[in-house]
Amino acid sequence: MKKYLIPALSAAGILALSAVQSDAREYKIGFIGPMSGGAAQLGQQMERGAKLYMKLHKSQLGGHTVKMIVRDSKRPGGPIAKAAAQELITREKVELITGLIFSPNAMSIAPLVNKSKTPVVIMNAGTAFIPNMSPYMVRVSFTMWQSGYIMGQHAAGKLGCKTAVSGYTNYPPGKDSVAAFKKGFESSGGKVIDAIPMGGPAKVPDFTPFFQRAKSKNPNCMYVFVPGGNHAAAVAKTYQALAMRKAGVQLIGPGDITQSSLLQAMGPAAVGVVTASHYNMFLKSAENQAFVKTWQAEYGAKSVPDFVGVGGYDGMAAVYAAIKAANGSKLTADGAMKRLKGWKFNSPRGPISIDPETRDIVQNVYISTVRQKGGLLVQEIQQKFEAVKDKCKELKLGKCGKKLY
Amino acid sequence: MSKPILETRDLAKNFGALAVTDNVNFALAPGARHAIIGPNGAGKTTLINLLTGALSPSSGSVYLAGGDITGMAEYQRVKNGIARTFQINTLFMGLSVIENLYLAISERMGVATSLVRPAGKDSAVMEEAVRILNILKLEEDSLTEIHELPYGRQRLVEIAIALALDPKVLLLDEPAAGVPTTESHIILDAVDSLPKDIAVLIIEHDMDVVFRFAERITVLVRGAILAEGSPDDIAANEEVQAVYLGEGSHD
Amino acid sequence: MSSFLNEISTVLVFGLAYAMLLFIISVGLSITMGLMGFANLAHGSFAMAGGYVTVTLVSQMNVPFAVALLIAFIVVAFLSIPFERFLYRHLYRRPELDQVLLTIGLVFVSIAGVTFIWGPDPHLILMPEYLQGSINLGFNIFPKYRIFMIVAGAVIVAGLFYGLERTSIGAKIRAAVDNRRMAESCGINTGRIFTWTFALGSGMAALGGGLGIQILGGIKPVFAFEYLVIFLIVVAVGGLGNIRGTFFAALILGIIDFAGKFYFPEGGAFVIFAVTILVLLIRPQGLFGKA
Amino acid sequence: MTAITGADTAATAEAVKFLQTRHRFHWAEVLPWVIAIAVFYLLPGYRLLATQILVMILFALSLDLIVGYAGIISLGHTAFFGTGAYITALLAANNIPDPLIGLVAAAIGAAVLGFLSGWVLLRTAGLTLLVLTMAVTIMLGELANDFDEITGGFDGINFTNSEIFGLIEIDQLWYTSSYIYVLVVLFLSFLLIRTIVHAPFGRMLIGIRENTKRMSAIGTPVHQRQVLVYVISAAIAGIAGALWVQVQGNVTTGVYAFELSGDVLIMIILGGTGRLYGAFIGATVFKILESLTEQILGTNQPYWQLTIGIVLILTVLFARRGLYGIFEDIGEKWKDRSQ
Repeated sequence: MKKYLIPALSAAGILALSAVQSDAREYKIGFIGPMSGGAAQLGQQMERGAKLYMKLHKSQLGGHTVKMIVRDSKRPGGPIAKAAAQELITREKVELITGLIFSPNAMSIAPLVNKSKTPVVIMNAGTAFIPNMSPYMVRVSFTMWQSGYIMGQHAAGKLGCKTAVSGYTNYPPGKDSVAAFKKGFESSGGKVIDAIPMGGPAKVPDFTPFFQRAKSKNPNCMYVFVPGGNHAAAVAKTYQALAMRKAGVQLIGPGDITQSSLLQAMGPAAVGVVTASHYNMFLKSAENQAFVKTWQAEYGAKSVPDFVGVGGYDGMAAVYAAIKAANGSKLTADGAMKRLKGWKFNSPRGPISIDPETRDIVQNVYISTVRQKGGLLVQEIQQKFEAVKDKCKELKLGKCGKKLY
Repeated sequence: MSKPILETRDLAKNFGALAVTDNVNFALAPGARHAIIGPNGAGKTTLINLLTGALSPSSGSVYLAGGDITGMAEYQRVKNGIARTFQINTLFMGLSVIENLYLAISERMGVATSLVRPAGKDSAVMEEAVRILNILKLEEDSLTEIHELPYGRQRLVEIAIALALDPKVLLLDEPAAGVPTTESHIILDAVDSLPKDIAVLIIEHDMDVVFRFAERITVLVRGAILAEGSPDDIAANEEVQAVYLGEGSHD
Repeated sequence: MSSFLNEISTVLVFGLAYAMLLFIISVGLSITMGLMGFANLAHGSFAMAGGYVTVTLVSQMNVPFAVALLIAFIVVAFLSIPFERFLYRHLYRRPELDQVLLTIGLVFVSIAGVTFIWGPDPHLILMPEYLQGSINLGFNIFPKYRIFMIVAGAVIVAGLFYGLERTSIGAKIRAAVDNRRMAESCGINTGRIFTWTFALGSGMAALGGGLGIQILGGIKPVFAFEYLVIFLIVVAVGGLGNIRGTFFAALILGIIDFAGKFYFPEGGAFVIFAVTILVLLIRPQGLFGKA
Repeated sequence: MTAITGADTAATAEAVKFLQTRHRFHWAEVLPWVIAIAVFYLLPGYRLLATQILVMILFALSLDLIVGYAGIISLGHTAFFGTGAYITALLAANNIPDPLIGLVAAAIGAAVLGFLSGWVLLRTAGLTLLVLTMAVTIMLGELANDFDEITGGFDGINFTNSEIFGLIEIDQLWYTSSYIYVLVVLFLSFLLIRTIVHAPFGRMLIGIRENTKRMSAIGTPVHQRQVLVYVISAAIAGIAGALWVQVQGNVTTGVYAFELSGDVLIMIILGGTGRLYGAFIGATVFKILESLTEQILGTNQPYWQLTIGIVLILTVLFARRGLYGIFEDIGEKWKDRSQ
């Protein structure tokens, strides 16, 4: 008799346990990012940001849990990310997709999520028109126009540049960024005299011929967009090697070229570079200082968060908000969008919100300069623009003014 | 002598400053049994290559049945009736004997580019392949891959392929080269039994072979013709003896 | 006028520096292919090995840059000997396809190996003082390193030509490239010549790998694959086994590549391939190759 | 079987019979298709991977025609794959979304490119040919990047196919109809390729592979024939490229990636060249190994490169006829034992 008792009891125990957990739901979400290859460092930043938020806010969901399945998008192109999304949706049955470093990654999955009605929270990809491709996409990172347009105005104004040359990695965010810069720069009286495409994002080229060409045009400013990571590290080096500062050319760009996590490695080459960005680790706010501190407690003093890490952190905050709103029931695209339109959050980068019209981010943009301070490089904030919306959609330029699904 | 089937006029080939073929005027009669002899480096194989079109001449011309074929590509010359064997076996080593023949015959019969019907279903090609196998007594080795055959048998396949092309002119480049003397009679018997309407030009080192086979002999020295005539004339020619036979004894 | 001079001198100096690098790395590949008839796609891996040896010596052991280059040359040259003896030699008479695949396999393994040891990111080195900054040549200003690259390249080229044209071992190598059978019948031990030539070529590649760190934006695992195409192009355009041809091919392609990117940044990367196709269609054996 | 006059000895009769029956189907040839159908029902979560494998098999088959049969080594076969892909995508993006028209156009376009490039490139051989095929592919990739107004550049073109015969949608989420569509195209293409290689044309290709010098000496215009098979192979590669992008709904310049040329060459070597089923085995093993390595060992370290590198080296040194060769040997041994 006894030997039947134990299994019977434990079976009852399992029943009882599952009864308790029946209202505690596990939400499976998919995370797509470059976890290998040349951009692995970016994938790691984003994942760290997301996981840090998850760790700090475990209790926020009232017993529900989140399981994040990470898939590698490897290269900046679309197809691998799209395949990853397909498998996440059909094989892993995830209820939401997030991550997405490169713009083509995000663009390629739009038709899939439109069909499966899977909500997407974009943690990085900055090409302006992306949210127009799907009604189920929300972006918490940035748009290239936010930094590019403001940098253009600032260059023509405060920096006093009359002429500029732009150099960009030849893919959507690059074109976006230089278009934004041109618009801002020329609307404030400057003139862009040359725009140099500097190869694709797949591998880091030798920038020398392109920078040398820029130098030969004798501009006051050179505006450079390259994706973060290895590309960014090479920009300052080339600028210095060709003695362009001595030749009177000021290097400016979006925050991608002074990524906080790479700044120290760039060395003295980066001193004096002026960028426009929604985040760098040197922001003085209490939220940010606490954020950097927890980050380093978690990942070691050698690791510092940059705009990609913050994108991951804030993105996960949005995901949690949507899950909390679903409260135990299935996470639907409509439900998630309803919650996230107009969502507000006190981010390490300052207050952010999602524009309910465009499902795109509204945030502060900071102009900063790299300075040497006690053997370390820091970014000094010169100017702050508050609650900046995406200019491209405001002006309804090209694809920014169209519904693309 | 009737109108020649194959003829060269002032044929010359230079490799840099070196004249390998030096103004050769040479004619091959229909159905002839003709040999070219000469010491090593006399340019015999080069002459064959010029005749087949594997090489193009520096100057001069080649005529087949009276028509100028100097500018004609090698494969076109084959289709017009010139077949050859190689001094060093040049066969499809990984294929069986019957498939070696199949390739030659399907090309000759113009079915080699047929895309649909299975190869084995073409009875005309198959029958011709079997016929050639029978002529050269290669039946037992039909399905043997070439690289598994002894060298002597491989030499027979060289001749079989050439024969399968139904040539008017057959150029044999040292057909018994590399074959042990005890087995060379098999090759020579095969050469002897070649159809009489084919003009055969043979390059050979072995004087016994030459005198057994040839009705006419051309002696080539340093790319130029030294003498030409019947076997008896050549045997009696003092110049030939001095230049060729004297040197030949080194071999 | 002065801006014209400025542009021309820019293209020539930067192009020449790149050309020297291309030659130093490619010449070994050319010899391997011409002399041994071996399609060694793993040549870039030997160059990469040289780069990593240099990085490690300079950054972690504070060895002077020039000494590190010399050590990289010697280490890789010796390391390459067992590859030739125990792996490549078996494939000399095998079809090109087998050679291509074996060496692609080696490339993959080498990429994986260096990633395990050094990680996926590019490694740069701090150049010695005398190579930092730029130099004013009167008509234009250039980074010192590019000028150094040209001078170092010229010295190496001169040494190589002298060695091949004026020494007995050079004569033997040339004989073996021209006609292996003839060389063997003259009593030259071609097996040993192969080994030493292979080691020399790999060592040169390693030297190039070290010199290229600064020019190619650091040394990284994908180096072995990314630059292979350009090395192969240099060899093919120059003519297999032809050292003079390799030199001129490197010169032409190096300068054209820089000029293409400088003048047509939107389409510059494809100029070099178009030139290659054009040259090889007119002369399939390469500029200086034998027909 | 037709009787052949003169095949009187046992040996010739056997040889004739062998040639007459060689093209017949063996029962084991049904296996790949049974497996493909089983995968569809049993592993629905893996249909995307399976679809990719099917396309790669077709691509590998096209390459096997020139490498395994005609002995032309190319490191630039993505030139045709990519061209087929772009033609299909551009048609679909410009109001000709019918997938079947896309396939035909891709085949024709790739064939034209095959003719133009083959006519000039195939005058060369060996290393020069290797470099030229590679250069053409990379150049096309660069051109596609440069003309980004047409090709969409790095981010490519997104497009929608219309329904097949106006009925069946090529489904990009669940890969039901997509899988079947690709399987059917592969099956039909395979029948075509199988017929070609067993026809005199296929035997002629083997002759060119074995000995071009001898081929000229039996009257074969070698260059013309090489161009012809190059064109056929290009057309099939074009179809593979078209399928690849049709089931994805987008195309990027990645379809011209030189690495893909290397991968597909590795697939047929791994499987065994010049034997059709080598392409099936090679492509399947390659893609599964790739996927497994990533899933088990992770992608943060280059385990995949290490795996494939070692597999390649071992194949070249110890299994020159590829995995299919190993199966053949086992089959032979088994036969010997049972006799």
